Amino acid sequence: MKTPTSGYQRPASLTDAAMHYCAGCGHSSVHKLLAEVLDELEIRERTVGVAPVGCAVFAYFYFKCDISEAAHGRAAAVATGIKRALPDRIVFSYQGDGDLAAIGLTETVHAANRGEPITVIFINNTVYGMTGGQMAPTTLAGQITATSPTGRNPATMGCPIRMCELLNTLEQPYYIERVALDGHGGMVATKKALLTAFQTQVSGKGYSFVEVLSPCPTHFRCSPQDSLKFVGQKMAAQFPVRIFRKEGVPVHA
Amino acid sequence: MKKHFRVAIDRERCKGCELCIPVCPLHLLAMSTTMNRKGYHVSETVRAAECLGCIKCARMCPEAAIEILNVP
Amino acid sequence: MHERILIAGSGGQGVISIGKLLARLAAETIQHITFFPAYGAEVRGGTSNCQVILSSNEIAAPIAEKFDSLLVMNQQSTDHFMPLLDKNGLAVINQSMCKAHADDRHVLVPATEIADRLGNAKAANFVMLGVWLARKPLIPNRTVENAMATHFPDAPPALIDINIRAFRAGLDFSSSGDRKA
Amino acid sequence: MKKPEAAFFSRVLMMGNEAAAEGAIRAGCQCYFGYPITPQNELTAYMAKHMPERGRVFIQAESEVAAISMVFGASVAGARAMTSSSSPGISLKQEGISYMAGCQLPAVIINVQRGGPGLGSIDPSQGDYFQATKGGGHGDYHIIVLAPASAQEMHDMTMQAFILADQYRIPVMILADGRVGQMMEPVRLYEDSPPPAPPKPWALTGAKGRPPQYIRSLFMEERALEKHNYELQACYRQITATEIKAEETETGDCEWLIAAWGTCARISKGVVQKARAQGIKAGLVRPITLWPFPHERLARLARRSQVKALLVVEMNCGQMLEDVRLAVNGAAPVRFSGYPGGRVPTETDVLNALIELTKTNHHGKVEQPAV
Repeated sequence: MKTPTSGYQRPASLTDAAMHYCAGCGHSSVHKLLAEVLDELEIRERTVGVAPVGCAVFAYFYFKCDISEAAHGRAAAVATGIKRALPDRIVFSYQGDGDLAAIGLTETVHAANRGEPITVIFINNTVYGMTGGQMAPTTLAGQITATSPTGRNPATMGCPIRMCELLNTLEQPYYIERVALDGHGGMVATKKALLTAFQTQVSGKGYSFVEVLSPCPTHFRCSPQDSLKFVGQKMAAQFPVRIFRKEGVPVHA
Repeated sequence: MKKHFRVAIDRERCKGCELCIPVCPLHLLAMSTTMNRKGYHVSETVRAAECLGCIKCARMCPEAAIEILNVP
Repeated sequence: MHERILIAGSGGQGVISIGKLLARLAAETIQHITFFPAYGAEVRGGTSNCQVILSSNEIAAPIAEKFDSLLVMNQQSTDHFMPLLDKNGLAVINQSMCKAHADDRHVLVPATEIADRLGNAKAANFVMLGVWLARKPLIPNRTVENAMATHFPDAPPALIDINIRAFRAGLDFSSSGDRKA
Repeated sequence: MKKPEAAFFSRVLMMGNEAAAEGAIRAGCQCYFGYPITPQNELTAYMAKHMPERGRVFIQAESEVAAISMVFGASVAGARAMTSSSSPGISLKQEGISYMAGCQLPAVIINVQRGGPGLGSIDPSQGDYFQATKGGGHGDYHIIVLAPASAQEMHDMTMQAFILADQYRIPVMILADGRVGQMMEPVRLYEDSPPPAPPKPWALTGAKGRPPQYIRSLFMEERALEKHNYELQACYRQITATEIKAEETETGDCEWLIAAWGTCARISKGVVQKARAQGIKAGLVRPITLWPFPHERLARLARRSQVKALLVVEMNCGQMLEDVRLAVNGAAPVRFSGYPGGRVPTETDVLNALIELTKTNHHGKVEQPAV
């Protein structure tokens, strides 16, 4: 990692395009951190990403690496196809909660279960952002969304899915961590987790998964600053922030 | 020898989310009363020469709009 | 030459096995072949059948309506397929498991009993193949015997031996059975 | 000079499903992704055995949707990739096929058709003609559709499919059926090295020494999608101009023209012989490419003065029938003989339908039937 005294420069792996995300959106932050990781590991020129359907569908406008679209939810399967065809490339999928944990749950679980040596970045912000703030599989109990107008009722709508815990029941994953974009410390932790995930792949170790609890100020209906609080308090209470799997072994907190 | 830094904010990238402002230990950042071309009130530096180079503001900025430059 | 063959029995009687063997061996000398193992509606109720067409001319329709040869190994198959025998056709019927009236076109052979006496009732299919091949010598007998080991690489030698003896018993039955009849 | 007869002995008896699989391997297919479904299981099993032993990729995916998405990914990476399934599974793959059409990605998809709708049956069927040729997924696209009628053609067309897919950057479907898939016939295997793939500068292989690039089917910029669709259509026009294939049997003097594809075409070939033996001047036109469809060929044949009527024979309720009617455009009556229940028609079935048609000819021309 860069030492503070070397200053900070915009990551070279980001394009000059202005990102379309709302002010304070976690996608922007993770894009930036991901670009820093591509820079630091010097893997930009051998990385192929897979973008989701959802707010991050335009990810290919923002990264100076090759990126493919995928059908909604299929990013892990598409990433599997790319990685199997080009085993020496670094392949990541970047997916939101609807894409990864609802429509794409099957592809997510089975790619992890095969131990595909890819990196899956999971942006969990508890809502479908692009379509207008509908209920996601990770929406908190009682949380109001466009499709849970009186709050998510677990009795009829289910409970928020904990993806890290679910994937941690599998034997093949090598690295699983949940981090929270809840402030400066969260930024540092997220960067570190992304770095570890990509290092896992660079060193040929196996499947890596990073869940980022991420702010969506627009659909949380609060300021960016308050949305960080929502992430750090409400979300982190439901989704414990920790390392679940390290070097192929489950870590018990 | 003490290093010197300067905070450089790309006004046109800034979306005015204000996440950079509270993290500065020296309170060198504040919201501008003027707007950029996209209509956001942007973050700007006050007493920019006092920057310690901790890069917390740059880390917080989702848009990578803040750079911390070494000043010779 | 245009020979339409149907082999039928219950699942496990090895009708697909001998059909496939027949088609494979025929491919060495006969130009046009099509083999079709029934896999759909035809195999309900645990029956199994396959069609083999051998021809010196291009086979247009890969499906026969009438058959020149029927090898039927159980009652259900006999009931179902005998009406499909061409008027000049030959039926080889496993007498051990079917009631059928003998007529000129039928060869009744107690295939399961013969195979059982040789040590394995499951070799009845090879008895049937031997009986049929003695009547319709479209492939040399030696070719069949030589191919047993190569076509069933997973079968233990003892089983291959029984299959060969069952096949020979079928050939013998056909030549001696005619005299008895 | 004719090749020595030795070639005759080098042929192998193969099931259509296996012949297709071997065709894919010999075409240089690098990645195969499948999911079990009858009656194409032998194809997946064959690939499971023979792809890894050649150092190539085989995955039994968690679903047909995942399998086609893996094909999408492998194709994105520039690899020759394939999947296979049967009708209900192909319905699930339509998502990926539409995306590949939109992204202009080459791929080969084999559909060994079974009965439908729904679970239908596992018997042979030709019920997916519409789905294959009219665009089974969403959006304004076509894929190339080839219809084999023998194990040999399963082998040859699968190879050809990879070449066409790469040449036009388009998914190609082999539209077989349970009969062709399950049938064993002697097959002469392609012996040369795989046909070389054209350069794929569009493939995502990492942005080393070139600007980064992306593959997408989402076009939100003003009129970008319109432009993209016109580009696709230009490609389709080129394919239509150069790749249409059809086979004719005894059409020279024929008065009664049968139109059939795949298994039904083979049966109809036998019917033509039988009909001619009875003095009925029958002929057969067999579209080999179902898309692009040989409309002009059909029209030309139907306009011949001696042609009294056409008989379309399919194992469905009348799907290619619609294309034949469009092509013939009233130049001759078009009748239909369909078998939608999983039963493969016999020569007698089709011959009877043909004889029935000839009997309705009272005044030199057959009346146009309602259906």
